[in-house]
Amino acid sequence: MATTTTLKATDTREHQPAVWTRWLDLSDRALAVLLLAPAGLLLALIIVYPVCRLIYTSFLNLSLTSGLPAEFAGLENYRLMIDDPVFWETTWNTILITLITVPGALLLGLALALLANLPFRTQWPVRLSLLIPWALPLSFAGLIFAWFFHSEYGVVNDVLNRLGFEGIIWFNSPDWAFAAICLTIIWKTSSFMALIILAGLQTIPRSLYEAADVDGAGRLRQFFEITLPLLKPSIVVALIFRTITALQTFDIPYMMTGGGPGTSTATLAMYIHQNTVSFLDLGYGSALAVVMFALSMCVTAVYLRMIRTKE
Amino acid sequence: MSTTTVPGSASFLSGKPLRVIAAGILLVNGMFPALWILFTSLKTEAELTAKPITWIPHAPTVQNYVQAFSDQPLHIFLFNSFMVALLSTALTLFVAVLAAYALARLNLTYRGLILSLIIAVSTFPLVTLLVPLFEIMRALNLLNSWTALILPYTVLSLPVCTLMLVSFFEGIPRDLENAAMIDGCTRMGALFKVVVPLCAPGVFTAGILAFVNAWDEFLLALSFNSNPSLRTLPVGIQLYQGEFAFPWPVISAALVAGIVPVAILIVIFQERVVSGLTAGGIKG
Amino acid sequence: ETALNIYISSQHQPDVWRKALDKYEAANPDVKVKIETGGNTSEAQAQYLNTVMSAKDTSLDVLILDVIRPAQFAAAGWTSDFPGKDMSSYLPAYAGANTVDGKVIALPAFADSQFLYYRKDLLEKYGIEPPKTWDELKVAAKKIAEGEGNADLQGLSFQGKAIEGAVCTFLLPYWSQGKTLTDNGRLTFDRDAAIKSLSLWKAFADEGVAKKNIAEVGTDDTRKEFQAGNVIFAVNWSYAWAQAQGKDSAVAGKVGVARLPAMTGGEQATCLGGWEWGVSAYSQHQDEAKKLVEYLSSEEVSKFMAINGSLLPTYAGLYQDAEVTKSAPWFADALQVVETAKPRPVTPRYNEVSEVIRTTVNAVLAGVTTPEDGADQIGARLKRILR
Amino acid sequence: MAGVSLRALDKSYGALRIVKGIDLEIADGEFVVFVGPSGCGKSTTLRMVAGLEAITGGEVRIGDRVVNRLAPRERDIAMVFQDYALYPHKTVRENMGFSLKVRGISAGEAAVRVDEAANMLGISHLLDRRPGQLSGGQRQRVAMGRAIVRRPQVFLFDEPLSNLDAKLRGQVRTEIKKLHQAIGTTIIYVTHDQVEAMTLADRIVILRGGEIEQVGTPDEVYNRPASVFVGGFVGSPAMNFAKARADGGHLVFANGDRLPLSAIQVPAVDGREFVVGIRPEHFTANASEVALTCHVQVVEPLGSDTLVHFAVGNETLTARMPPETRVKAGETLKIGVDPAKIHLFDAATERAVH
Amino acid sequence: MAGVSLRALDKSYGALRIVKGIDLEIADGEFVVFVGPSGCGKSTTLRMVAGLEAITGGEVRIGDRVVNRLAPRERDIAMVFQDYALYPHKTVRENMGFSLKVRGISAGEAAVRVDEAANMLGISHLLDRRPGQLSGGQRQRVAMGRAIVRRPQVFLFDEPLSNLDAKLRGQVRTEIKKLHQAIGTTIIYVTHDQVEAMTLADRIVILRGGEIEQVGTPDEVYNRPASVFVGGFVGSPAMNFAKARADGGHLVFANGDRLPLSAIQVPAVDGREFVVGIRPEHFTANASEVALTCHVQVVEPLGSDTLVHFAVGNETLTARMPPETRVKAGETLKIGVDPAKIHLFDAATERAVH
Ligand SMILES: Nc1ncnc2c1ncn2[C@@H]1O[C@H](COP(=O)(O)OP(=O)(O)OP(=O)(O)O)[C@@H](O)[C@H]1O
Ligand SMILES: Nc1ncnc2c1ncn2[C@@H]1O[C@H](COP(=O)(O)OP(=O)(O)OP(=O)(O)O)[C@@H](O)[C@H]1O
Ligand SMILES: [Mg+2]
Ligand SMILES: [Mg+2]
Repeated sequence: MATTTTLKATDTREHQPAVWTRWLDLSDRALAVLLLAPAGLLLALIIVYPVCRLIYTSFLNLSLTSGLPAEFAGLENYRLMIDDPVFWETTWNTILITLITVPGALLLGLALALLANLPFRTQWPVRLSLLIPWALPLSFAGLIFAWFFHSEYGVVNDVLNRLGFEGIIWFNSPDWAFAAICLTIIWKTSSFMALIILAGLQTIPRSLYEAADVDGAGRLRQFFEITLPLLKPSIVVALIFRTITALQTFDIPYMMTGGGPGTSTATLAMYIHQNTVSFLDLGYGSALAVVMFALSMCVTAVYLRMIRTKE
Repeated sequence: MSTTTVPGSASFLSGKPLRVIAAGILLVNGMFPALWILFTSLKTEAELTAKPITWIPHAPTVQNYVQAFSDQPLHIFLFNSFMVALLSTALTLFVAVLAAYALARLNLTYRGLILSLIIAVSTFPLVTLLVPLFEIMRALNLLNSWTALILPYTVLSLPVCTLMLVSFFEGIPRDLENAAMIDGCTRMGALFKVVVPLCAPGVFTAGILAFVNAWDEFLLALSFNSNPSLRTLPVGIQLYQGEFAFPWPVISAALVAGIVPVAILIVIFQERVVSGLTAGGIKG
Repeated sequence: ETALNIYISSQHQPDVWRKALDKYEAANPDVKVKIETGGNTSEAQAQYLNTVMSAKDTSLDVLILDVIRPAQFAAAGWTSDFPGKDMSSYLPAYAGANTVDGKVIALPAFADSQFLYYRKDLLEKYGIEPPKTWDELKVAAKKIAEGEGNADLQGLSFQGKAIEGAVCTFLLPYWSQGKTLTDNGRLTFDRDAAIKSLSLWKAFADEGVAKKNIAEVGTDDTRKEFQAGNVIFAVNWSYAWAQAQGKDSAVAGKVGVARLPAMTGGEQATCLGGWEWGVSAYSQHQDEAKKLVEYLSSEEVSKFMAINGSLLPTYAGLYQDAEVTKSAPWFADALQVVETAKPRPVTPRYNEVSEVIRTTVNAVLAGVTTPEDGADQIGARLKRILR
Repeated sequence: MAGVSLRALDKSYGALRIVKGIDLEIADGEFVVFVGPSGCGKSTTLRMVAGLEAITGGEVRIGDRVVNRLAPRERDIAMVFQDYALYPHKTVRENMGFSLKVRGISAGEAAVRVDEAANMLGISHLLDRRPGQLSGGQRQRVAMGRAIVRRPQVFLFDEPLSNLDAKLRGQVRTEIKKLHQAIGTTIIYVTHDQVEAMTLADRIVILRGGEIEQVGTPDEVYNRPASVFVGGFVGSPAMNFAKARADGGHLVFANGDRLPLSAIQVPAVDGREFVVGIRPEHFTANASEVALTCHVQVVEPLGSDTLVHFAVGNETLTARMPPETRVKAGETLKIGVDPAKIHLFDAATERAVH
Repeated sequence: MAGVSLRALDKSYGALRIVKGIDLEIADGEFVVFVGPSGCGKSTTLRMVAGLEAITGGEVRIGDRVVNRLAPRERDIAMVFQDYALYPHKTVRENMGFSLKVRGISAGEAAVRVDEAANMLGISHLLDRRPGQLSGGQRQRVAMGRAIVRRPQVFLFDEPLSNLDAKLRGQVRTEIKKLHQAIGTTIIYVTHDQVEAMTLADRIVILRGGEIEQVGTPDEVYNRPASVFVGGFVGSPAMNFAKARADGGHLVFANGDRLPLSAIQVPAVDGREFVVGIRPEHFTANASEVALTCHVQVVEPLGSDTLVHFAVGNETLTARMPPETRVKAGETLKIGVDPAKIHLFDAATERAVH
């Protein structure tokens, strides 16, 4: 154990921090400005100008197929939306997809994260299977699942048949098509949720579970009383971005059904894409985008309030 | 943190059977589609339309891979994707770490507002910003360069990474950072030498998110880099199809070739992220 | 020295075009042409060009355009026209497809159209001639299916998915009744013809001649199934030929092509495809670019591409050309088909027209809408678009 | 309530054997205090009893059940953790009430018990704060409170008072004693504080490197230490040790000072080597006939006592003297020893000689 | 090296004022110990000196610089945190060497210093472990080691020894004292341990609710406590207090026992109310003429001493008696008091009366 070594009395002045690093000890405010600057600059460069252009365009009557020059149209584009049934249908579809897939992905993601957090001896297959769905490019995920749900060559119907059920012609019915899309989205995005939640799970100290165990809390109780509250920040982050991306749902329905049958599975983002890229009606497309942005902002605001009440 | 073996509560309910079931669920959920693509890539087109459908290829062939690599310069696509994703991930993490630290630790007055702004940015669908972005890239003379993709990809992942890191940084006891500052670190030193390593699982996750976001992106890559030698994988894979033809087996082979590097990367990195690091540092 | 940038979609064999361009460069030493390739599908290509052209980018001089796009590009002011260009030497349908408001917007690059592919062996086995009408086809299909007793053998495969091909699906019987959709950009929609057209297809599915899931069948699905030997008759574009005769094909040597059938009492019609050459309005070398386009759409190049790239020529005469038929013997049969091909409506808002038709066709085939409602919807929505 | 018994209890981390076959029977209602040097395995043993650490070998019984494979919550124990392990997202009240809520005790009853415990620990005014807003000592008291609101079969306390000031510690100690007397629950208590160990324990267990060195009542452990280690470990300031050799009925120290062996009643062959243990309080200033010659090195006035550190030969000894003692560093003087209070250990085995 | 001075130092959390205008001059090389009840603001004050907590009011000087606005690293201090704050991802060696590495000290030199400190603290064998694999006391020693490998201008120690056993604590305490004597660095030290406070301090600062109650040498604080609070806080077991009234040259206790005022040399008007403070060690078993009648309630043998808790009227007092004392709970007896050792406080102000 302790031996009696005495520290030598060397009274050399210690190396002081070099003078040139003084600026690193800025006041909080100056430091904050400095730290936020790169993010701010990037966002300004890549987003602010384009967005201003977008908002400006939304007030123009600018359809490249009309052959007419752009002219200021005030709120005309926004007014048009009101009696555009496709706008309402796609918006409704978008909201429905959001309402179904966000909680769905959250639950599946949470479950996957909890499973993946079990003490496996070899970790990598678990991590890998958690990440693969996320690493599959979105557009191809749509194609692959369209194929899975194919009524003849799809593996889903194959499994159904093997289990003794009749195969379903998924894309012949709006409801089944919608279901197939939602399932695909949930599968694809749950790994994003799981990833964020898993990272959150790993920062919860084990000693808290020990304390709860001694306190008599069972697994379920521990989950609700410790895991979930401590995961809240991670979950909110995941939810915010999942919701925003859900509102922007595009690739998967685009690839799986192209919005069909009819327009029954088309989303707002698809409609925007159609108007801007396909119909070249930039004015109207921009107005739609602005509406979608407003929608996302509302949702974000709600979530942010959730974060704030935490403090 | 219960990644090491098994004391206390962990040992009783997460016994072997549960772990086996869990592993099964995870593997099927995650791997099935990937495996399906792998199997497809080994099938001939004829087998694809055979009925009833086959799961495991009857006569596996590597022909599709040969074709995938000979029809298009797949290795160039892979290299471009990899570099662009890697660089933009590095940039994203750097910028996000700085911003997240400011938001998590500096008691800013407008914290809520800044957070909202950062999130607001990600609520614009990229499609709608394509043309102005193209103009910016052209003005900066960046068209047909990695940078043209790295910058927007960084912005694409920045909000989610920042927000995530904020919540992680808030979970690190301030005293650890304090100790580092007493030990002679600047705030930034404390951030990079203590806080960031301690948040490794979070930083890793953020990195994966950024990487995959960049790895997957199609639209910008298609629009900004028309030079064939700068094409990324998602754009490249589209080239296997014709106006009408969609050769699934070859495309599957290309997809497999695209997934494998990411998978390897994940496997390598996850070994490095030792979880459970925050144990024992602090009383409380 | 002028450097021209020419945009080709990479599915269109840029390496073969390169050879044609090399010749041009040899003949015009002061011009250097660079090929730029982009997204493969018509859609990816449109996506790319939309971005570049919206940004008024000057980097592209010559563009290859899907046959449905010239009107749209002209309206957006993205292309320069060819004043006074005489289009009569081309296949007649291309004059219509490339002329908007009397202005020639683009010149044909190569031709394409939909054909009726059929199983020569089966038809011979049952002693059936290629059908001239859809009704005949139905009868023939049923007869063969019964005879073969193969549950997997479909009578007819066509495109019911909500893709561009579905527009042609709709137009084939519609045109066959002698009706047009637009005339000089004005709507000439005929509700009854539309109902008949939609009912025809729906009946195929309902009667089991086509698959129940026809609403999820895309162009390449048709090809694959035909190639796998699961289909007696198929509606498809020319690209399917080479593959159906390829070594992976189960039907190599058993394939015949014919004109698409007509409605009973109507005339046979088919859908025109193919691609066109346009000159970017933002090009800084207008004259050189136009000169290049003239060359690229010349008979010489058309023949070169037919021989070396198996692309259908845009000049009627080339279909009988000995050199051409030597390398692609089936072109001899193709002429009669291509000659009856009609262009889809030429309007700047074609994309919207297309969207309306294809989603409706898809909805009708999926059983979500009746043919009558579908026709009404098409009528109403087209009216709004083309007002 | 129930007793606890440890049988051949073993714990290894990989190749590192931390706890080496501990055997101990703790009677129902007994108050057992574990002491031992830092890192000797006290917390580990406690955690094995609690079920938080997998048992490598041996068995733990609580009452008449072998609990080796039971989950902590099935063992009906309460524990104060050395590092507190408070729930950061719960208020102090919620932290303390959690176990009651979990066990389905009515909110009213729970509130009463929490208030009672908070009162006793002097943290009533902190009930609505979160752990992050508390000082070290306050956190420790919350951890303590969380354990005592329960009425388990066994209490496990891991240094529950180490961050408290002397006054508060005295108070809480008294409260714990009262609590034990009132409800008679079995308690296993780890501490480094001599006073706590001596006053609270029915029996003290001295651990050393994962093994039990001695088990006994406080009196036994203090007055009849089984080994040099125990002698040196129990008591503050620690017992002094000096080498000596038996020689002609006397113990002869290195500096030549002699102590008559007769007074110690230990028969010793001449030449046998001993370690002589003398507690600091058994030195006296007035040098009687039995005395050591010593050089004063450091004098530490503690207020209530004065510690005099002095050298005998090249060994440093410490004497506890009355506060009014006026000796100075550097002096040489004779310090008296009561031969009856001397402990003798065999120099080779370091075990006590009786 | 440098002194530290605190001028009107203030700290509030929102409306909660935690530190209330502390004024203190600490000379260069002085060893100052802060004591005070849990939650009184000791850690907070230390953290303000370190620059870890924003200063709400007043100023801190180190040497002749006002450091209010300097970053911690520029203040050239080392600190041991109450909650250790070890870097969980670094080994013990890296934890200890980190500050040296950051300050650009060569690896060789750093290794020497780390080994030296580890040796002194008895943790040489743990250098390659991570904090998660250490026991509580081991972690505390690592935290201690991390501070002392540096040679800063000022050391700040926040209860650095609270998790160590008595023996080790004594050793490390001695080492700290030696360290201080050798290098003479200014030290501010927070502790709850009486012995540490008394033996280490040049001056002791007693804090109470964010204010300084008394500053003085250990001797002053122990023998001339300025108030009931200080008297009760310093010393273990704590000073006893009993109410008494001056009456005819005597102090009359509640139970009627009388003490001659003459011995105390305090002039007192009849009827004045006092709080009488008597330290446990100033009671004697043999009842002289000055004695209190008392009922023994609890007897606690500590080994080195025996604590006798007894009631005088309805107040409970504690006497420290020699271990051989044989009194039993329930007895009534007379316990002598040395009147010269008595402390008198005004009953109303609770300040000492001289
Ligand atoms: N963030 C905070 N918000 C509100 N009150 C706080 C906060 N942090 C500390 N306090 C309070 O400030 C007071 C002083 O705390 P400090 O840690 O300085 O006490 P201390 O004297 O070190 O006590 P101990 O001896 O228990 O460690 C305590 O009452 C504590 O509850
Ligand atoms: N995960 C681990 N891996 C390896 N050794 C460990 C681990 N955890 C603890 N130890 C070691 O086990 C020994 C016993 O630890 P334990 O916590 O039981 O000590 P303790 O007696 O409670 O000490 P203290 O009084 O300092 O709290 C220590 O030496 C410690 O270093
Ligand atoms: Mg311990
Ligand atoms: Mg403190």
